[in-house]
This record gives sequence, C-alpha cells and structure tokens, in this order.
Amino acid sequence: MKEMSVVKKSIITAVCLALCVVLPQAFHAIPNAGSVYLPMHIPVLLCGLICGWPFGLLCGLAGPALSTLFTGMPPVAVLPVMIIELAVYGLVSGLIMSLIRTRKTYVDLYISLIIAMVTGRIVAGLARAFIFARGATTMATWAASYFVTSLPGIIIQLVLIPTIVFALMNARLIPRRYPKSA
Amino acid sequence: MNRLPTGMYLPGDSPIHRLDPRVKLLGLFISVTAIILVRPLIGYGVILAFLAFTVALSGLSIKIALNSVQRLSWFFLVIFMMNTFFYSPENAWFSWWIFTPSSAGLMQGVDVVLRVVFALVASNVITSSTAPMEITNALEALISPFKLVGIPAEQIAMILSIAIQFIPTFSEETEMIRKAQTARGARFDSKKLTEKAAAVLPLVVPIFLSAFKRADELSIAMEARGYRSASGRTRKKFAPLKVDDYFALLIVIAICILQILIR
Amino acid sequence: MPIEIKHASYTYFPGTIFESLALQDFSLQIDDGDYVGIMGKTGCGKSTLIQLIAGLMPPLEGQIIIDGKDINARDYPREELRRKVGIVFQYPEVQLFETSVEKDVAFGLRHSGLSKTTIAENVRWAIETVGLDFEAIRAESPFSLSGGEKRRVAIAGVLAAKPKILILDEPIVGLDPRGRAAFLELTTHLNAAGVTIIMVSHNADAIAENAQRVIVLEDGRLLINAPAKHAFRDVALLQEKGIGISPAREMAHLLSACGHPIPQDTIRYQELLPFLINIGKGASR
Amino acid sequence: MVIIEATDLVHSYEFEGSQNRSIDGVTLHIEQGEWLVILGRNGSGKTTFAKHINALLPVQGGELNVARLDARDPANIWEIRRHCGMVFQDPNNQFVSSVIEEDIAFGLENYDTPAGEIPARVERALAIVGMDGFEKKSPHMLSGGQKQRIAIAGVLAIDPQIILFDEATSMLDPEGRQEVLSTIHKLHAEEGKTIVMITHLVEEATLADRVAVFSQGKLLGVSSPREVLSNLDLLHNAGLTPPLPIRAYYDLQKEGVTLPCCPLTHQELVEALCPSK
Repeated sequence: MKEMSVVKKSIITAVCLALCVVLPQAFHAIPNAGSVYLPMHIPVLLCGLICGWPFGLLCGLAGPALSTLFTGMPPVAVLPVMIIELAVYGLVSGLIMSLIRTRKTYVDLYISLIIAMVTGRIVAGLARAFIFARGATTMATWAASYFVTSLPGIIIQLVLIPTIVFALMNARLIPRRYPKSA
Repeated sequence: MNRLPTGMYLPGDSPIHRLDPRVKLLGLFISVTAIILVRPLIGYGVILAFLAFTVALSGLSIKIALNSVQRLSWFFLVIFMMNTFFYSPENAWFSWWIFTPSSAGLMQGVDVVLRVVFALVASNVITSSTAPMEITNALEALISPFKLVGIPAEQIAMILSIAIQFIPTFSEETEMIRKAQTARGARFDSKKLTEKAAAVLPLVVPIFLSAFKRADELSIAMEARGYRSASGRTRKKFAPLKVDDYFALLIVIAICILQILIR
Repeated sequence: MPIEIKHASYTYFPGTIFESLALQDFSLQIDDGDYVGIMGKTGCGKSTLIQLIAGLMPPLEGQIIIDGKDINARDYPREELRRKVGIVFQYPEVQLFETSVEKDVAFGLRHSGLSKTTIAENVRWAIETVGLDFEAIRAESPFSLSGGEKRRVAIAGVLAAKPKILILDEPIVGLDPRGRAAFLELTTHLNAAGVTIIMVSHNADAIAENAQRVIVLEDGRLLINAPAKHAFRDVALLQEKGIGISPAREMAHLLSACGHPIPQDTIRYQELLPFLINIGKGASR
Repeated sequence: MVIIEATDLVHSYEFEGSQNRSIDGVTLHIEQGEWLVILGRNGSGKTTFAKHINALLPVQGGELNVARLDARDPANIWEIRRHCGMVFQDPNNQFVSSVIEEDIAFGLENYDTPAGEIPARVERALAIVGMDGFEKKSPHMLSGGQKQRIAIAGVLAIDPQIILFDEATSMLDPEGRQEVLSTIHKLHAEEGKTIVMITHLVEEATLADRVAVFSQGKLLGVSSPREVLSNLDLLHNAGLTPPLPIRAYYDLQKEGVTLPCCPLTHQELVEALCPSK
C-alpha cells in the first residue's frame, strides 16, 4: 500500500470541506433531512479516517464555518458548539484509525467511527453545558439531543461511511488499507 | 435548485465592498462579540442602528440582509418556545406537567432570537459584499501569526481556497446526480428508517466518488504546475490598510467597548 | 405515446440578478417511435427541455403532456412516469453507487412492483443489450471497471426499466470512435424495437446519421423542427447560428457550389457516396 | 533539435496483484517547435506516455530526456515540469482559486517568482490566450472553452518550452473546441512552443506537423498527417475512424476512381473532384 502524498491529502481535505457546504444544501431537497441525516458529519469523519487527524481536525474546524459563510447554515448561534463537535469527530476518527490495525478494514473503520462519534457528542455536550449555556442543559436533554434525535443520522453514517470508503478503494482513488483484503 | 444560496457574493462598489477583507472579517468577529455582550435595551438600539447603517452603506437590499432569517423561522420558533416554556419555574404564569411558561422566559426567548437575527444580518452583509477568495486570503493573513506555534497557515489557506473553488462545481453535480437518481426511481421521501438510510446511498456515494476523482485529477494538475508544498512559494503581499479601514475598525471596537461599559 | 409540450416556459433564478431564461413559450410534439436529435449551442435550453420531458422539474408556465396526461398534474402517478421515461445524463457513470454491477442496474426496479424473476431478467437483458458479458461482470464492483464499461453499466441502469421513451444528453462525449459507433448502433437498435429516442448532441454527424427528426433550439425557442433530411437544408443559416452541419451535407453543399448539383436532402455519407462516385468518374474521364 | 527523446520506454502498473503493461517499448523523438499529435483509443497508452514527459510518472524502463534533462533522475523532476506544462481533460479540475489572476499566479508562486513580477506575467499569459480583462472573474462563470483557455494561461505563465494537451478538447462543445484549437495554433505559430496533443479525434490530427499512432501501449507509426491518415490499415488497427474525405478517397478507389492524393479536409476533396476550380 502506497501512502498518499501530503498534496493529495490536502486536496481531499479541500473537497471534503466543499462537501461540508454542498451536502447539507443537497439534503434540503429531501424533506426535513438536515437535522435527521447530519450530512456535515459525513465528510468530516471521512476526512479524518482517510487523511489522518490533522486534516480531519481542520475539516471539522473549518467545515461548519465555511458553510455558515456560504449558506447561512448552521446559524451563527449554534456554530461554536458545532465546530467543537465536528473538530472532535475529525480528530478522533483520524487518531484511532492510525492507532488500531486489526487486519480487517471494516473493523478498523467501525471502531474508529464509533469512538469518534461518542467522544464528539460527549465533548459537545460538555461544551454546551459549561461554556455556552451554563445551567440550562441537563443530562437528559443532552442525551436526548445528541443520541435519540440523531439516532437515524448515526445509523446512516455507520452504513454510509464504510460503503464510501470501500467504493473509493475499488475505484483506486484511495489506497487499500490492507492489500487484497475485504 | 432554483433558489440562490444565501450569503452568496454579490459584486458591487459600495464603501462596504471596498473595505479591506481583513478588516471586514475582524469587524464581523468584533460585532458578533458585541451582539453577544449586549445587555440593556439601549444596547440593542445601538446595535440595530449600527446594522441599519452598515446595510444602507453596503447598497444591499434589506431582503438580502435578512436572507436565511425566514428559512430559519422554525428554528426561531423552537428557541422561542423552549425559552418561554422551560426558562424558569419561578414566577411562572402557570405550571402544567413540565411546562412553566413565564414572562421572564418570554423575554429570554425574544432576546435569544434577536441576537441570532443580528448576527445573521452582520454575517450576511459581510459574505454578500466580499468575494470568498478575499475572505480566504484575509483568513490566511489573520492566522499567519499562528505559524509561530507550528500551524501551517499557507497550507490551510491553500486548502480553503481550493474548497471554495469547488463549491459551485459540486453544487451543480449534486443536483445532477439527484435528478439522475430520481429519474431512475430513487425515493428520497421514504418514512422508514432503514429505507431512509438506503435512500441517501444513491445520492451520497456518487457525490463522494466524483469529488475524490476531482481531487485526484486536481492534485495531478497541481503537481504538473510545480506544486510541492505550501512553503517555498512566493509570499502573498497585502495592500496596506486605508483610512476607511481604520475608521471602520474604530467604529466596531467602539461599539463593542460601549456594550461592555453599559452592561 | 406521443409527447406534447404546450407553451412551456422556464426561467432559472427568477427575480434575482442571476435570472436567466431557458425556455420561452415552447411548443413541440414528438411522436411514438420517433428518433429525435436535438441540437443548439450551449445554454440554448436543450437541457431544460429534456428535464421537463423527464418530469424532473415542472415548467413555470405551460404543460408537458405524455399519453394525453399532464405529467405535472397532482394525481399523475410519478412512479409510472419514471418507468416510461428513461434519461441518461451526460457522463452517466457518476450515478453508479452500488456494490455490484447487478445491484446497480437493478436499482431503478426496486420500487417497480415487478417480480424478482422479471427484475432479474430485465437486468440481464439490459447488461447484455449494452454489450457486456452478464456472467463475467454481474458481481464486479462498478467502480473497478474501465471508463467505457462504467458508462455502459450506467446506461444499462436506465434501460433496465425498459422505458418507452429514452432521453440521452450528450451520450457520446468522451467515448472513443469504436465506443461511439457501438453506442449509436444501440440507439438505432432500440429505436427499431419501438423506443422513442430523444438525443441531445453537438455532434451533427451522429444526429444526421441516426435521427429521423432534428430540432434546433436557439435562446429557448425553436429555430428548426424538421425531418432530418430537411433540417440541414439551409447551410448558411446553420453556419451563421454556429450549429454544426453533418459532414456529408457540408460536402454536398461545397460540391453544389462548384457546379455539381447534389440534392439538399443529402445528409448521410451513404447518400453522398453515389454522387461522389459519379463526379469522380466524370472528372477522371 | 530534439527536445523530447524517449527510447524504449516501458511502463506497467500493478492492479489487484498482477502487472499490466500500459506502454511497451515506445521510442519517439520530438523536435523543438514541433506540433505532434498522439492518436489512439482510450487505454492505448497515450496518456501514460504524456504523463512521463512532464515527470508525473517515474521512468520504470528505457530512457527519457526532456529538454536535455534525464527524466530518470528524481532531482530533475521540478526542472522538467518547469519546461513542460500540461493541460488536462476536465476544465473544472484544474483550478486552485476562484479568482482567475490568483489561479494563474499559482504556477509562478510555486517556482518562487518575485512577487513584483507576477502581475505582468499573469497579464501577458491572459493576453496570449485572449482572455485579458478576466483577471478578477471566477473561472466558474465561464464557458468550457474559456475555462480551458484560462488553464492554458496558467501553464503559459511559467513560460514552458513544451505544452502537453491531454484530450483537452474532448469535453467541450464545438465552439469551445475551436477556441482551444486556435489558441494551440497561436502558441505553436507565434510563441514557438513545442505542442504535444493527445486525442482520439482523427480530424484534430490534420492540424499537426506529425502524427504518432498508439495502440495497446505500442507506437504503431509516426509520420506526417497525410501519410498516417491515408493509411487505412494503420487507423483500423488503432481502432480509429477516418474522417469523411479519407473514407471517400478509399471508397472512390474501390469504384475505380483514383484521386491524385489522399485529401485530408473537405476543401481538398472538393478541389480533387473539381479540378477546373
């Protein structure tokens, strides 16, 4: 397996960032999809998994801001919490992916994804509770907003992201993680 | 897609359009801080007057300045209701189950919604009057001091520039893919959760494949044009700030300080 | 099933500074089993027209009527339209997404209500019709195929629903000569089997050699709507408007100008050749 | 003087564990100031060959010298790319900025050109491709042909001796194709650039000084357009379709009518058939 060059990783990060702006717009065409599908999470998680933590972190930090700049969504008021949440996704997914090697690509992907998704939600909940809306959030509302209402989004991401990674490998657009493995 | 995206750059030649993008970005940051800090009623008046003045000066219509406010109406309604009904059980009008509507909550709801609207107007004015590339360049200038702590400002600026450059291409392509899959019978409006997940696959998988293919081709094209890394390249030079720029910066800083003083 | 477009108008971004008119009071009828070539410069409204026919967006004014029914009426069955009208967009290979070729081609039939065996038959038929070996390719990932094969699989994905109307938007762009020839042969083959073909192309040769009727658009209006034989009659007009002319027609025009009158409805190479032979024999004599 | 010198060039890529030859022993010399067209079907190896010329692919076997630099030496990569620009197929995948002047400056910045020189060189490059006045515009708002001309200007700004066109007209409408072809003509005639143009359109080959035909990784032949295009067997073996005048030439021959020479264009066929005019 050939490692991708920094130039290539940078451009992949750039297209993931562009998709942070474009995907939520595309999902608007689908009735009330934005809050359910969490479209912006997908490019950030993919960027972390494929390009590593520094690129994933950048994608998470800049993606929501760029989207606000271009489309007005997410609204400025929720931007800080969202940036923190997405930055953690990009960072953690990349970190875990570089730490574990089970010899099975999909196992690596799922472990990294799940840890990233849980950490991101915990950190975002903490940030919301301690910095942005002191006292106004309880454990219950946190759990409700981050796990229950976004459950469909979580399931979709768990289906979608590995599918995309394998499709990219088959198309030879990214190198295989393990040569000739499933 | 038969609607313009909000916050899209509208070329013009107003005093706001002509401001240095670094000043505009910094100005936006300071004004949003001022909006968060605002406390007494008179403070709202100052912000409102300042925003009205900026919108008038920018030559953009009120409609553009208020762009996306209407689209967010349900979001505002939710914030407003949540605050009204859950804010505080003290001095509630009545209490039923978990609902404790109060006038303090009502005020709080109005307050939050107003702040968000203000921030939206401020960012709409800036994004509508500044070319995205100018914003990236300004960002590069503003984050370049962080190079001292090892953050590669040029590389980040390059990535942002390429991202912005790809946005219109991806928007068109996404729309095309959506239409192609609709014509093939894709159902994006299914109710069942599993079907919902299945319905986004035909849209999202092609978008990523196409985007990564474009990334692949662009990285080859960039290398063919001699790109090695972000360092070792010609440095961008920024024009010095003009009198107008200093003046604009002074106004926003003054407003921000005022908000702190009258809290 | 005839297609009737009645006074259709379409404008992009109405009411903004980016407003642009795509179609203006446009009326047209396309008969069953026709092979229509659509030409015109970029931005003339061709893409808008075919998307309106495919029911992907409603016209701002006017009606699109297929089989006597307004396809944008509230009670019109969309599912039926999707199966009746197939549309192959430019670079259709980008729409591939499934894990295997077979699944991707079957995608359009998922909600069709057809039985499993019928679906399997249709999929096999579609893959074989585009000239691929079904058994060899069915389980492959569509992404690992070559560019030409990907396009064929994508087209099979549209054909699998056995549409009665097939719309093609610049289908041969990027294909090499053999790929082009094979694809154009496929369209005439389908047309002979009764499928209405509507093909948008800049390639005048491909249109002249295959289409029965030619439509030329200019600024959202109909410039020419005539049987293919007559559509290329006015060479001067087409040149002035920047519309391509089939090589055979151009040759006929040039030879007519130097004293060898060749009928103006000579648009295909095989029609031109006897005249060339005659002229050549005359010249060498 | 020879500017590109490929001798017995070989390249194979690995796919799912097996080795596939994409070019197989190609020997081709290209003269300075020449306009060479490389004809071939998709997968004939023509793009792989071109990617070697500006060092986008490393030399695996054989020899390659570009502008008197040995392409096998990794130290020469950047110097070779400076002498040899490349314009790609999809006009949308070549831009790094949404402001044209910044995009054109990109190549110059890569070679650390003094900042003061950049605006003049950007302006000159835009003037050559006939896009002056578009400095502040976004490439996205342009037509396909205009986008490709901007891409050409981006390559031209670093003043390479050789410019490669990898099917640069294949995604354009006839108008855009004409714009790009006449720009290439200008680069060749007025700027003295060596042009290497890859295409599968036989019509485009008529414009060149010489035509090289690739098939299955091999160079089938290289000669003047008239000689190559009138070689029906060669075109057939390469899977290419001759344009109307050449088809007519052979069909007439079958009928016993032999024209003095094989016509390449419609005009030449008319002249051959109407000798009086």
